[in-house]
Amino acid sequence: MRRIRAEVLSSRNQGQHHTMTIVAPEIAERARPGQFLQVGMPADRSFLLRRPFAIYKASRQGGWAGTLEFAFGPGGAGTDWLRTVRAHQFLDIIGPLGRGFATPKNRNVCLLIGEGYASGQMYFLAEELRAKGKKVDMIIGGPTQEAIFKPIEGKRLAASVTVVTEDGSLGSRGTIVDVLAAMAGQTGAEVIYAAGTTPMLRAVAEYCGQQRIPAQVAIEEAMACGWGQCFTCVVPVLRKDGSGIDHQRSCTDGPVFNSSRIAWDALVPSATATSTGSGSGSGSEGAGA
Amino acid sequence: MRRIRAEVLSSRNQGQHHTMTIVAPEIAERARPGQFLQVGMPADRSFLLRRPFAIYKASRQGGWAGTLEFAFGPGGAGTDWLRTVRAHQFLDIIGPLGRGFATPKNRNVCLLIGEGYASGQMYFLAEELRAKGKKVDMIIGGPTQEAIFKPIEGKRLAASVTVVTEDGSLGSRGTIVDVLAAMAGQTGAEVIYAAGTTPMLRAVAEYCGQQRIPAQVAIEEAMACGWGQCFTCVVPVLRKDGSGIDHQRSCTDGPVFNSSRIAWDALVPSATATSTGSGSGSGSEGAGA
Amino acid sequence: MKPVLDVDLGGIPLRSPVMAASGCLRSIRDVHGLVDVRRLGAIASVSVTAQPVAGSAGPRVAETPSGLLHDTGHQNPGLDVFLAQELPVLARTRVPVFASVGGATLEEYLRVGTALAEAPGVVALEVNLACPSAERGGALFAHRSDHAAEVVGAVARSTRLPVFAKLTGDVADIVDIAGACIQAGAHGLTLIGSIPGMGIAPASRSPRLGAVTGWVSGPAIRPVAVRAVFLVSRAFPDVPIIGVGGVADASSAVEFLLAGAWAVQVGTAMLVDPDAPLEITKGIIGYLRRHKIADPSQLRLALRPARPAADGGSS
Amino acid sequence: MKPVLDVDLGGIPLRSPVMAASGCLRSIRDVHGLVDVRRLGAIASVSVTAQPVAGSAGPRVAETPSGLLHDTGHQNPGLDVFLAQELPVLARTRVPVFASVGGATLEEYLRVGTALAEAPGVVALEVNLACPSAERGGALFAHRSDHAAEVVGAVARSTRLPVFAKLTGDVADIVDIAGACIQAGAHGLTLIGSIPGMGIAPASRSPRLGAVTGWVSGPAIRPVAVRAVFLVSRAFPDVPIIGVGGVADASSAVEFLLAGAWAVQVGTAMLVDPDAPLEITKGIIGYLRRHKIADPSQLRLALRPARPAADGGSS
Ligand SMILES: Cc1cc2nc3c(=O)[nH]c(=O)nc-3n(C[C@H](O)[C@H](O)[C@H](O)COP(=O)(O)OP(=O)(O)OC[C@H]3O[C@@H](n4cnc5c(N)ncnc54)[C@H](O)[C@@H]3O)c2cc1C
Ligand SMILES: Cc1cc2nc3c(=O)[nH]c(=O)nc-3n(C[C@H](O)[C@H](O)[C@H](O)COP(=O)(O)OP(=O)(O)OC[C@H]3O[C@@H](n4cnc5c(N)ncnc54)[C@H](O)[C@@H]3O)c2cc1C
Ligand SMILES: Cc1cc2nc3c(=O)[nH]c(=O)nc-3n(C[C@H](O)[C@H](O)[C@H](O)COP(=O)(O)O)c2cc1C
Ligand SMILES: Cc1cc2nc3c(=O)[nH]c(=O)nc-3n(C[C@H](O)[C@H](O)[C@H](O)COP(=O)(O)O)c2cc1C
Ligand code: FES
Ligand code: FES
Repeated sequence: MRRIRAEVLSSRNQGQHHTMTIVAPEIAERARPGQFLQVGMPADRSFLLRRPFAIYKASRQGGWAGTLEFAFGPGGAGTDWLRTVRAHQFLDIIGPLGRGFATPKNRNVCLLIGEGYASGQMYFLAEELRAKGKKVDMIIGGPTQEAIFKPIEGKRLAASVTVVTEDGSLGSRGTIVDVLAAMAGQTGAEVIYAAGTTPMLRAVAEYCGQQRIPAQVAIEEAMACGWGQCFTCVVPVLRKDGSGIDHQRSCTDGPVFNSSRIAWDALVPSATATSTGSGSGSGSEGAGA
Repeated sequence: MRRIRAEVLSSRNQGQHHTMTIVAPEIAERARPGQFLQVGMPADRSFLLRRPFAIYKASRQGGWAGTLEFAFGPGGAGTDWLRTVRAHQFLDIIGPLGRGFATPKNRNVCLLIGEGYASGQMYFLAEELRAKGKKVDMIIGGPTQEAIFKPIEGKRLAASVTVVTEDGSLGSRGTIVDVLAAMAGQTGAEVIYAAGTTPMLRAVAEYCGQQRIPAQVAIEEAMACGWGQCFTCVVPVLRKDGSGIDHQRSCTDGPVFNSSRIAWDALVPSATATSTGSGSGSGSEGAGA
Repeated sequence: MKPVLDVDLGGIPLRSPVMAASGCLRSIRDVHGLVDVRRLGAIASVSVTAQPVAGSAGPRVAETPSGLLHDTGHQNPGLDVFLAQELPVLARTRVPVFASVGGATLEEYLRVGTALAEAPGVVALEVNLACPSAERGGALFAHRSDHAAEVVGAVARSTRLPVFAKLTGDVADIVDIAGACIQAGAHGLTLIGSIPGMGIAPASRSPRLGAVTGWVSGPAIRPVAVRAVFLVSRAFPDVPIIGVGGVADASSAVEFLLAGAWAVQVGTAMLVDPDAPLEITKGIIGYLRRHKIADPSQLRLALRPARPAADGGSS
Repeated sequence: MKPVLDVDLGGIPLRSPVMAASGCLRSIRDVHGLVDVRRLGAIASVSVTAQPVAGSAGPRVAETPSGLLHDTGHQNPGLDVFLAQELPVLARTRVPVFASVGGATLEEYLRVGTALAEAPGVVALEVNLACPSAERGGALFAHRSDHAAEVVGAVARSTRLPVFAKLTGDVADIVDIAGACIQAGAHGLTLIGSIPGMGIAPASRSPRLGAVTGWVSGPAIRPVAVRAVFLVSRAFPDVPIIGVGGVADASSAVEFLLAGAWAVQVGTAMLVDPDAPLEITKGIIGYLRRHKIADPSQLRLALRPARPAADGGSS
């Protein structure tokens, strides 16, 4: 983990998304799919926190050796600023952060799921899995065609890519969850990886739990530091002995978690069932709404 | 008084100083020497307040008709940002604000004193006085040659210009106060105008008081609004009946004050005499140091 | 659906929930061309005392991160001049005036309050409890529930106009103090005044304000103010609350309304941007329309639980 | 003149006045390559309770203007795990540890305090009084001078280590509470913890934190903290005060030292910028050199009056 001043090589708008390539050999060297960067905001702003972005490409050889790419969708003040940063300016970067996706030893058929910009890190993962000789299929989705991030990359990397949009503007109409069972069956998925919104991840986790397919999900939680110090980025994780939950740091113990370990009820309501309520602690002042 | 979105025509570094020309016909039309602008800061910064700058030029005819100029020296966060604003970008401007310098009816020999960037508004005043047929002489000063703002403008506008720098790098070595008595005598000044740091203004006021020369000084006080609402920008002014002081708004009742009206002891320590102490109110909590 | 902006603060109808905060819109004759005053829901006047107050020495304002540090030392022209010269100008705008009552003693509050309550244009009194008590070594009335309630109760009993108690944010238990004021007869609460603070300039090594310490306002204090509104409105859902402290845009105004405020006041943001109240008003309309909410008062009931409970909050 | 950085907090020598604030440097094994921990004057540990605390539901952090709103619900591993696993890692850095003591009852504070005081590497206890009392309906100990003093006194009597009382900024009279703690046996004070706040997201209409309300830290609260340090240090000039709340750069650290702090802690700024403590340390050295001041403790006496008094402040 390093903090560097990284030169921006290119900064490109691509529809709804924006991609940035930065020179960061120390980080590119070691970065793994699922890991992320913390990008510093400029001084004198009213917003202080670094913004976390998943690494979408880390080039270790060839003309782009030593560069990293990340991508982001429409957002708030921080990403608005980031969009104005031009080539040859510098970013304040900490990375690579967190634990990436684990690659299975004995499972060779992988289904990768990416929603919106989160497809980016799935392309990175696809590349790594392919290099290890795994079979990779993908589902990528989003509300509209605009929200689908670089489907062409998926086509290049995966045996099959299923695109779904809620409005049907690209691929088939529907959600990732709608096509999940069919695609898992069709591809014979032995392991599933997913990144995207938390409700989608929960739905994937529930399906994988029923089907006993191991799944790894990349969680996005608001975070203050990103490097393990503040315990603000926690995810509720079931204790192994079943005695309750622990709050683990998604920045350091995650952001990738084994989906069966997450105490989903304490994180996000279920789309399919009525929530059994939150099992986690209450406010510091008993001021709950 | 108007609030406008003003296009920047030019933004120029000139040594220590920076000058900006903006398109503001509504304001240029009415602006008078001594008046100022309140320049809005960009959104999302940690610093909120507009920055006040004296108007240094207001062009009403010719090729530059409808433009305004202001100038600033080295400063803090706000001026640092302002320096980065380029031609064809826009500034959020309120102006013209405050009361400008009054022009005497029966006094025809004027001595104008400007320190650092504050010379700018004196050139504007010189132009106006000249147009009214007055004789204008100037003293302009600052710590170093770098701090002297556009002495050439003074030469163009005034019968004589005396330049003083503390290190002697331009003009004679010394301070404005050092040459004041000599220049006032030499030019036969009937009225004195001054803008610059408060200790200098006080020294000018004391000299003018002794010599019974009427003087008008432009005070710079920290201000929240600039348009008369908050009473944060006040200057202690002696009541006419001698019964004490009133706090008048420098943004609206000033920034130009008759120097004999100001309760200087409550504003700034005297350089020449020991202060008789502040006559004004105390802290809101009795927490005085 | 076309949302309306009208609100009713328990019998005080306002055409908009966006008011000018006390001490931040003092000189209507100088706003010409900058603020369309008639679009304001109401104007809270500067806090008035019985005698004129010259106020504190400058500097009176400094910047803090996302805030202002200020102290005017309660400068005001005193009751007589205010009634004769300043209030009539406010009243002429036809915008409802909340007359702010200051004081150093119970007697002074009473005297000022009863006089202001009689004046034309005044629809309510706002009792500014962030005043130092002359009889208690400068302790602020707002700092103790008994002191606050005593003043508010006396003023409320002396007039038929509704009385709002304006509290400060620097107290351990604002619900307790608010409750005491309501019990004593307050019609509503204004939450919160600025919070105490201080700044020192390293270069000069001196306090940034002439008054040494002062008051912090602006967006920096917004989370403190939102919490105060939330806690008090949960405890007293039927009592009109005016939220104030860092309202800077429509989104922050909506934050207060969701927290439980019946209306909001804008101070610092208007000083910086005279259009702020109008922009906020327009933005609230837009928000109501997008969220299909009929009027601002509905927002008080529209707060959802925090994630992950019930119907989720990440939308 | 070459200034030195060493400070002495009344018998506790530190090599630098810049410390890590409690709860903001919790996992030394994860700082490798980011923070040169050995350049810190001291590290305040996270507040430890007798039993493990799972803490509050997420989200646990949100932005406020120039600040953070956070609530971890006091998540900590509990005394036993802290002593066995976390404290030894802190101690191994050789940086003096201020062990932060939490609790919900007097007995818990005492039990945790005495155990931490025995542990290697701990040079002082910092009693975090921003904990809700289990016996008083969740009122914070820091909110009343008698409650605060009771806890601090008991812990101080139970150990020979110096005890710092860490107070909150949301009190009407911090000098009163500080005085009670000193009287009860506090060696020093840490001023201040975060201040309570809340945020609501208009888009989702839900509180920004899982805990609904939380704590504001960062530059936004700096003026509140500087004032607390100033008032308390004026009242108790011989009592070591650690200033905390929005220290973000050398200039803000110097602001606290001029206000009367003997040392400062950095929390939020370090989370955002791991180099902050080191940059601040370098900047203090530069400031001392430029102002020809021998060491940080001299700054306590270097505050000048506000303008316009005496020697002027506009330089
Ligand atoms: C591990 C991880 C990886 C991520 N990868 C990507 C990515 O590759 N591309 C991308 O576009 N986004 C990604 N996100 C989300 C990204 O961090 C937010 O889009 C971004 O922080 C929004 O900042 P903003 O200033 O534009 O929005 P604002 O709404 O102004 O942000 C306000 C605060 O909330 C936080 N925040 C807002 N949205 C999120 C979110 N979804 N998750 C966590 N914190 C949030 C911000 O960091 C900031 O602290 C990732 C988040 C995490 C935790
Ligand atoms: C009526 C008037 C006319 C002025 N004319 C000019 C001019 O023509 N050229 C010029 O360079 N400067 C002028 N000043 C001073 C100018 O306002 C400050 O230089 C500027 O505000 C500094 O902003 P900053 O962000 O760079 O500094 P910072 O130190 O970051 O400012 C912090 C705060 O202090 C205020 N402040 C700082 N210095 C001053 C000051 N000297 N007077 C009042 N407020 C101050 C700022 O406005 C801001 O609110 C004038 C001030 C006034 C009141
Ligand atoms: C310059 C100034 C003067 C103020 N004067 C008063 C006053 O006279 N009476 C009062 O109750 N509040 C006064 N306030 C406090 C405001 O009414 C308001 O409560 C506070 O500033 C927080 O709101 P804001 O963040 O929108 O400014 C004043 C605030 C400022 C900035
Ligand atoms: C994430 C986080 C966790 C904290 N945990 C503790 C804690 O356990 N005990 C404590 O006394 N203070 C805790 N604090 C408060 C800080 O120690 C500090 O007093 C406060 O954040 C103000 O300083 P800052 O503005 O530099 O962050 C915590 C602050 C943050 C941001
Ligand atoms: S963000 Fe600080 S521990 Fe994860
Ligand atoms: S700056 Fe607000 S009244 Fe002058």
